[in-house]
Amino acid sequence: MKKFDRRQIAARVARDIPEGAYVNLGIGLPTLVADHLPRDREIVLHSENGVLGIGPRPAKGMEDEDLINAGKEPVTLLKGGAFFHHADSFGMIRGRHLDYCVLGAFQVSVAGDLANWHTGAPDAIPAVGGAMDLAVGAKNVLVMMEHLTKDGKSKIVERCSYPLTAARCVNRIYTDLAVIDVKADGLHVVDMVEGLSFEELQRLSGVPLRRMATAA
Amino acid sequence: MKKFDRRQIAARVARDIPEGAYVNLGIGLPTLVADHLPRDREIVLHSENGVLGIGPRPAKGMEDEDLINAGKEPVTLLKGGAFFHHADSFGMIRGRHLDYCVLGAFQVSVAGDLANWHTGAPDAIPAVGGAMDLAVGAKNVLVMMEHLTKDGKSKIVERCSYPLTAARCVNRIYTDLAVIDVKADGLHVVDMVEGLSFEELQRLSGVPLRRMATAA
Amino acid sequence: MIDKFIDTAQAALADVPDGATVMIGGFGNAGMPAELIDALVAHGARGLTVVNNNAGNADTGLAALIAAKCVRKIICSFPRQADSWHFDKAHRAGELELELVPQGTLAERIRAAGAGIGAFYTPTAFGTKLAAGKETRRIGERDYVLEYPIHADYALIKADRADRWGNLTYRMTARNFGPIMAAAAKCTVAQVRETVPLGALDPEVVVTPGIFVKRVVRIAPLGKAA
Amino acid sequence: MIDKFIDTAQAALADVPDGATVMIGGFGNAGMPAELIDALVAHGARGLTVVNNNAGNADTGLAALIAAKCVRKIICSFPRQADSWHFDKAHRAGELELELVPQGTLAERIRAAGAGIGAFYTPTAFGTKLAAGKETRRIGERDYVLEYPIHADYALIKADRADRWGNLTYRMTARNFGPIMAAAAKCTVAQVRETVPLGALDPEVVVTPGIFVKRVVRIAPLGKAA
Repeated sequence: MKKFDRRQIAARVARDIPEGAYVNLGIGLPTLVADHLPRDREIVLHSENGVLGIGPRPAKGMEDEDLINAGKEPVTLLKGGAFFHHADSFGMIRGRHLDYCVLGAFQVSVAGDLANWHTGAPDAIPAVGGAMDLAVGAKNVLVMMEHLTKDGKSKIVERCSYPLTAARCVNRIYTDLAVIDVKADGLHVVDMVEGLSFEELQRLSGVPLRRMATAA
Repeated sequence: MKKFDRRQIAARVARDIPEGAYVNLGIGLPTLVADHLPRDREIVLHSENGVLGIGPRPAKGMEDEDLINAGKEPVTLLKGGAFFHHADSFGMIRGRHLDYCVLGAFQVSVAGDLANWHTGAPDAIPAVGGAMDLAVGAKNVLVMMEHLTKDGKSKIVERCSYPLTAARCVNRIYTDLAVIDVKADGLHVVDMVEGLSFEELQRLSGVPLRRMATAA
Repeated sequence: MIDKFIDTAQAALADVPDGATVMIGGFGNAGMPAELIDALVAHGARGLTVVNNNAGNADTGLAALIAAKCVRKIICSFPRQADSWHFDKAHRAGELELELVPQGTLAERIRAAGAGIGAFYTPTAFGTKLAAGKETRRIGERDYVLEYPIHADYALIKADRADRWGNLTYRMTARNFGPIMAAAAKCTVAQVRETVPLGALDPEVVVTPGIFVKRVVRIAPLGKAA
Repeated sequence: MIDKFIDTAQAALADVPDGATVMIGGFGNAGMPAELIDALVAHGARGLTVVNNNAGNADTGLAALIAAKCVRKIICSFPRQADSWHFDKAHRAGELELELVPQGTLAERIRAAGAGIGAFYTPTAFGTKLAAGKETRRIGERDYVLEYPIHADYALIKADRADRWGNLTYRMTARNFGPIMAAAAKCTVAQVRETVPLGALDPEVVVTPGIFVKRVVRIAPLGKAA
């Protein structure tokens, strides 16, 4: 079996984003998706801090501290971009105007519950940022994560043990092993990495999976 | 006794608007106040349809149908003016950012209740516009009206018989006979027209009035 | 390529079904999408719920839509005017339902729909006929009325300039309801005076980002070729 | 004559009392009113409640305000960062209260304060720890949490250009919380890169109208004379 690396997961997500989509890429891993969006599709990237139409990273020395994304990294603006304030930006999110958001996760449950903001450790100081707004607001919530924790436990779980970001919000999960849809009747495997059998994926995941009739 | 005409009432209101005030002038009679604002004071006029910094009426032939006030009359814009949308405009009103609004009225009660949008006639089709927002939102609600109805009844009443615009909202009443403050302990006469005695004003008004120690 | 330009007002409204809720921008003539309204009258969808500040004036625009018996209900703040005779007649005949809403509450309910707010408490109209039967609540030292968002299937608005992504600017007080209606409708159609190449609109100056706009029709000002 | 220009950051904040609620704009360095925060540290008011997206980074700005023990409580969405050590220390020591709010709810609560909304229902955080103990309501097919406005005594924001009426423009993503904080505070103080004569700002392009701004301080960019 050949696990996907982070770049490959990002590329797999990017493949699913259609022309004309309005998309928010979460901080961290999901930011990688931007590098893999097909160049022949116009896709409009949103960031919570009040911008639509984010372009590639600026060249070294061309950074502008007034032009950043939600991860506080310098970005550029494409032609057709626009700026707005935070309430308008989150109105866009909450008001279901974003077609997709891509988020990292600690855990996703079989019902599509998402845990990605807080480990629940008693001494941790939690930070939530825009995660709860995106999870509840985007039309399609895509999650990118490693399939297993460092000690080999499935991050896809019957019930999240970490504090929830939002309930029943995830539409599709992209991991280093598979692509899985969250549907009303359970988890459907859309895609697997080369050399991985459905039975092995089922064993590793520890929650009931279904085979998709045809891969996407 | 020399009753004030409409222009004189407007001029009396204008006298009370201080330098730097943000002011909304209601449709109709209150619009006259604009013509009487002292030229040595900078006062910023707001209109519900998304504009601050309204200037004088445009010269004949210079009207622009995209630049109007809430009464749908052509206006001009002063240097320092700004445009914004309806939700922002009413956020300004409701959020208590306007120092003054000047409204017409059918009736004002001794408690400062205002009735100015609906006669209550069973077959009337009512229209409310921004009256309720202004009455509830402006820091100071000034009312301009004739003191008496056509058949000689006081428009200042114990209790409004017309449907309310807002309760306990009026701060000061300007009529063709007097200027009256609405306070927690009742109505205080600030000013009267020449030749009118307090006793006569009291008789015409039909509700308890108090004399102000010194006129404004 | 994203291209929201569409050739005619007719084509832009071809899929409006009977019974749709349609927001119509404008305050007076400023920002009124006259040609889109004409196209809606010609299109002929029936049983519409219309959201507008007024209820039509004289014989054109929204008044013509009412006269053509396309409208079942109007949600507005200021229906009665000297020349609102088509509304007056249809309403008195019981053919046209009226939901009267204070102007600021109307704007905020539209804004709430676009921003995903489920409901909000406003001080406006507390203790008045227009709050009769509505839930109220005292918060701090003020009384409030609970109000719900107004969502729409279509928004017909008039802007000034647009690019092919649907970014819009407005002209003076013609901005009025346009930006909030654009965000509150599933399908926002903007008529504009001018279309410009992508990148021609300053990103600081875009008032309605294209995310809120589905279709853009250029309507040449009178006397200019389309 | 209306003139909101004031010479120094110190003078603009001279009346901030102990115990005030102070909103501070900015997201990252973009829109952070660094010189106003420095002046607030120097001013020395204690027991402040601070509203900001974060809880300070490294040793300057809001972090310095915390280190100087001026802050009693922080309302923010993202306190914990690699370099939020002053916040971490004070919070763990029990000297600094934290109210953690999802970023969109933070923005909407600030916006609600400026717009006179008494409370609103948001779907964000429903069913999570951050809604624990809060009132909820099902509206249509969605569940919502009731949230209240955040009002402030002062807002310290950074804008780009200003005229003497206090009209403001911003620069790119430095706009972020500025416009909504300006409307939510009793006294809004803006530091700007440039002051311009009245009439120099296009009325279509003003983002924060002067009605929301009480004081404007020009802070010359580094390397330029004040």
